[in-house]
Amino acid sequence: MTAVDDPRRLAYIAGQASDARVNLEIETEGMTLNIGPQHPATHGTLRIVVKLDGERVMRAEPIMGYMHRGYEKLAEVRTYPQVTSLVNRIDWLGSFANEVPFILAAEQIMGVEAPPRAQWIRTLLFELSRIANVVLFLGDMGVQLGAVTPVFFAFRDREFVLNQIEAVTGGRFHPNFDRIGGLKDDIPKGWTEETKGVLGRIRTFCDEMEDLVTGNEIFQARTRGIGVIPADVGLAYGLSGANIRASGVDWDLRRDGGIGLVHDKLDWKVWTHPDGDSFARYWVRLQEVREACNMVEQLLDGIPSGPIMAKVPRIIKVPPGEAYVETENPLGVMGYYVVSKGDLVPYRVKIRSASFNNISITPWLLEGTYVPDVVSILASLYFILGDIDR
Amino acid sequence: MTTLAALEGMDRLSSGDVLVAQNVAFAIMAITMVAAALRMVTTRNVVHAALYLVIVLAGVAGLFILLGAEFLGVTQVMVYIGAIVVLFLFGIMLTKGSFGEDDGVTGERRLMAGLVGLLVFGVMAAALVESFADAEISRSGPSTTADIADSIFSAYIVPFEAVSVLLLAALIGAIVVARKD
Amino acid sequence: MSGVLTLAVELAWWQQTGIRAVLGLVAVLLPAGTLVYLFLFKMMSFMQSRLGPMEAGPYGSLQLLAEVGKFLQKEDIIPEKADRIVFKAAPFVVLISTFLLVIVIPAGPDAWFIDVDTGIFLALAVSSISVIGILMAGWASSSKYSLLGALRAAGQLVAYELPLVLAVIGVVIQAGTLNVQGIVMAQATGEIFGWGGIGNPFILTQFLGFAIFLIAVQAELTQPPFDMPVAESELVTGYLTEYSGLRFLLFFIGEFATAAIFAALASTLFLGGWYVPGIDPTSDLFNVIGPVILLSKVILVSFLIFWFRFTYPRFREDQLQQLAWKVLIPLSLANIVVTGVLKVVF
Amino acid sequence: MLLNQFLLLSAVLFSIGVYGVLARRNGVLVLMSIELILNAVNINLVAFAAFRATVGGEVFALFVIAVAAAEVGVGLAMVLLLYRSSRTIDLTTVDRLRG
Repeated sequence: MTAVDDPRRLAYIAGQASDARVNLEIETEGMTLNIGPQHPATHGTLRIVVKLDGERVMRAEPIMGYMHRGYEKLAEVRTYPQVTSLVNRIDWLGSFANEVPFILAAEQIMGVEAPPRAQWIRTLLFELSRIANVVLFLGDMGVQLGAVTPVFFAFRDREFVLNQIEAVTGGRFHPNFDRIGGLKDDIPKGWTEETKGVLGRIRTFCDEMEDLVTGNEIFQARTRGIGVIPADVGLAYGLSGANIRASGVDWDLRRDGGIGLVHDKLDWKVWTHPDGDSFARYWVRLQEVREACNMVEQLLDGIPSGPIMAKVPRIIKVPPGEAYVETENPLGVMGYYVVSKGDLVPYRVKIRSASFNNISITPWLLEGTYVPDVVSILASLYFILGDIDR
Repeated sequence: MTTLAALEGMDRLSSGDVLVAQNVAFAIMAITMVAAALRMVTTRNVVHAALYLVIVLAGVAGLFILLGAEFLGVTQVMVYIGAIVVLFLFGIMLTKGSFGEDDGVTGERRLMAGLVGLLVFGVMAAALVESFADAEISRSGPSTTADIADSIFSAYIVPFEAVSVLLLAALIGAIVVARKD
Repeated sequence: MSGVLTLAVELAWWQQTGIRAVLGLVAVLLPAGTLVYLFLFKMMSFMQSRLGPMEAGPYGSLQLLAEVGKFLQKEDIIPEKADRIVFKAAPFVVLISTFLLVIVIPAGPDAWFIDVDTGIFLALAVSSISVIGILMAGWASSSKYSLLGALRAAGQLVAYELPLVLAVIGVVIQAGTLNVQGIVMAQATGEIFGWGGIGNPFILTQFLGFAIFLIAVQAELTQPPFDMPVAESELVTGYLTEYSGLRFLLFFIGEFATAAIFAALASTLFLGGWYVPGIDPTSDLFNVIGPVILLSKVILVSFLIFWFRFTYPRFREDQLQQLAWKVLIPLSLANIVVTGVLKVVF
Repeated sequence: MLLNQFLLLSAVLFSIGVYGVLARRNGVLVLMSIELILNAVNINLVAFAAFRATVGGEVFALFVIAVAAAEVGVGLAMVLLLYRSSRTIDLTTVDRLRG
């Protein structure tokens, strides 16, 4: 990882590169490549401006906001129950998990607590959406590295998880199921057995990925030692989730934070990897899917009976106050800072989404890598555009 | 069987027809080559010049085959078109900034160069017409790869070894010269 | 094929040429179409647990025609800043290389297009013409992705030309000829320790050469794991990025036809070409069944090629060059030395 | 076929190459013109080989091709070096060693 620190050289490169005419740009000395906003590797509209010397990246700058939808502002004119239908769409692959921290924050201000059964089902859906989310990553990483087959396996098996989520919530992508004080509905009959079958499929899928992807020499050559994030740098940039656990930081809010969810009642393990490279991030996520399967199994076996809604008024007015709640979402730490002035609508909502922080390390991380590694590193950081731009 | 023999054999052309066919082929190739060569030395776009060079080189390969030097024609395609021109294009595209257009040919230089070129051609043409007025190429059969191999490894073994050393030296030299530090 | 024709009826020169041109088209398009349908559409789909095209014709067998129709209808877009002539000519340069390649491959003792002394050398030489076309396409598109893709392609094709040629040299030493027909005959009439039951397909003695040849072919075709020039997740589609409609189709045909032809070359050099054991290699029967045998061998070899294509992720540029220069070329040189020594000894 | 057909064509290409070498200032274009000259020579060699029905000329043409490959490799490396040190490949500027 060599950095160009001579400012004159940088200035020259920038000057060469910023010229819009292709004729002047293509020199061995420097060239600007706009990866995105429309590019197959950015799964959306992220734009990364990389300045190249040959195929080596001299500088990389992510430019965000092409998909900014202003959810923080929109939330100020929505009633509390309505906000969940907005925040659903932040990380669209694991949308139920987005609702949880917001609802928990609102419950905290109101001083309400969901009944145990609701908490268990919440945790259950929380982990299922983690599986639905990360399984796609496991396949997609292959596509970014040129292997097309894994992603089809991922889509095939993810479908079953989505079916289970749909069976409970009625929505495949945007369940909008969480309520202040509990959940909208109970789980349907026979759902437990079906879900156990699905878990078997996901476990088989994980084994397949181990064979097809992590065991592959080329995959290892492309990911081992590439995009290494030391633990201190990762923490300094505010990385979270599997990205920081892959750097050896043993930090998981499901174990260390936890209010409102029942992870502490389960027997599970936080996976870390000492290397901090792209391979470690892939590996940690693969283990987390397996661990999530274990958790879902225990949750299915241990659901207590009882009501699924606490006593809350029909029209929810949150008393004045403020709360910040964060949970360990599929992409990393997601937090909501909710300020209430006692209205039907929140006074202010600040969303801390995981991908925004995860992607902000790219200028540091991409410097000195090669163009193909840019793609593999971006893929291994695993961001969702909605989670960056909100 | 070689190309020429194949042409004669499989198409059942009489030898006179073959001669006409050869002359027509020569004319087409010669005109194309001269036109491409002229464009190559006059065009202002370096990439276009390299592409015109490809046409000339392909024509030369065609002439070789016409003259019965089949192995040489194929080598021409492989080395010149497959390697040398690719090297040119590679170099041009890697450093396009200043390689793009060549507009530095001043009028005076062009005039002088043209005169020199014409003079060279005039002298050579006069000498050639004088010396080989009606000499016919009447080769009995095309040369085979085995013939060439035989003479390389017997009569021309010393130049062959010298060329091998030269290639190695050029390889090392090019790396040393082009290295960044 | 003219050999057959001369046996049957006397045809005028222009008639023969016409027939040969048509047969050349068939020889390029038929295997290419077969590969696209069989592997790209069906095998890939089955490996990815889906069905692939099913609507057009039984089991989607007419999907190819539908695709061609689709491409023909599309607008032929030329970028504003492109070098128009070079941009337009590039796909044809690639196709020229493909069509020149197909003519050296024999499909029977008398079924050939040209039967030249330097056969296999000619094939390897003309296969390198496509690099020019790719560089033209990448440069003329005036797009950075295209240019990067073209430069990557050129670097890769030049690097893998070498192991490709060196792998063939082992076969040439063993057969004692550059002539493709001669190589087939050498395998058909060869003997294994005095036993001539199945001839002597060179895959037995030149297994290393076969493996190196297949790897180099994979790289020459820019297929995964060597598809950096068209890497869709990095360079969009490399030098193809700005192409659409007919011109893209030409590149596409060129790619798959070349895949078929390289597979045919591999089966001719290492698997005995149009020959199957049990029939006299000079028999006229081979002029009829030879093309079928060759096609089935082509399908066999391309199954390997496409299997790798659908399974592996792609290398990085420097890893690719390392593989070529540090592994394949030394191995193939060693193969040549060993083959040469054994040839002299036995 | 007349021998002079080939020799005159070769003379034309040679003269065009000479013009190119003299008139061009771009290093790469000069190298290309040199290639043109070498090819003209090759045509000569092969034509005489065919005329005399020997292979000596062809062998020498092969050597010329090999030498040309070496020449282009080193030549382009030098042009790149020139470009890197002086940001131009205009050959008329390469006279700084003078005086």
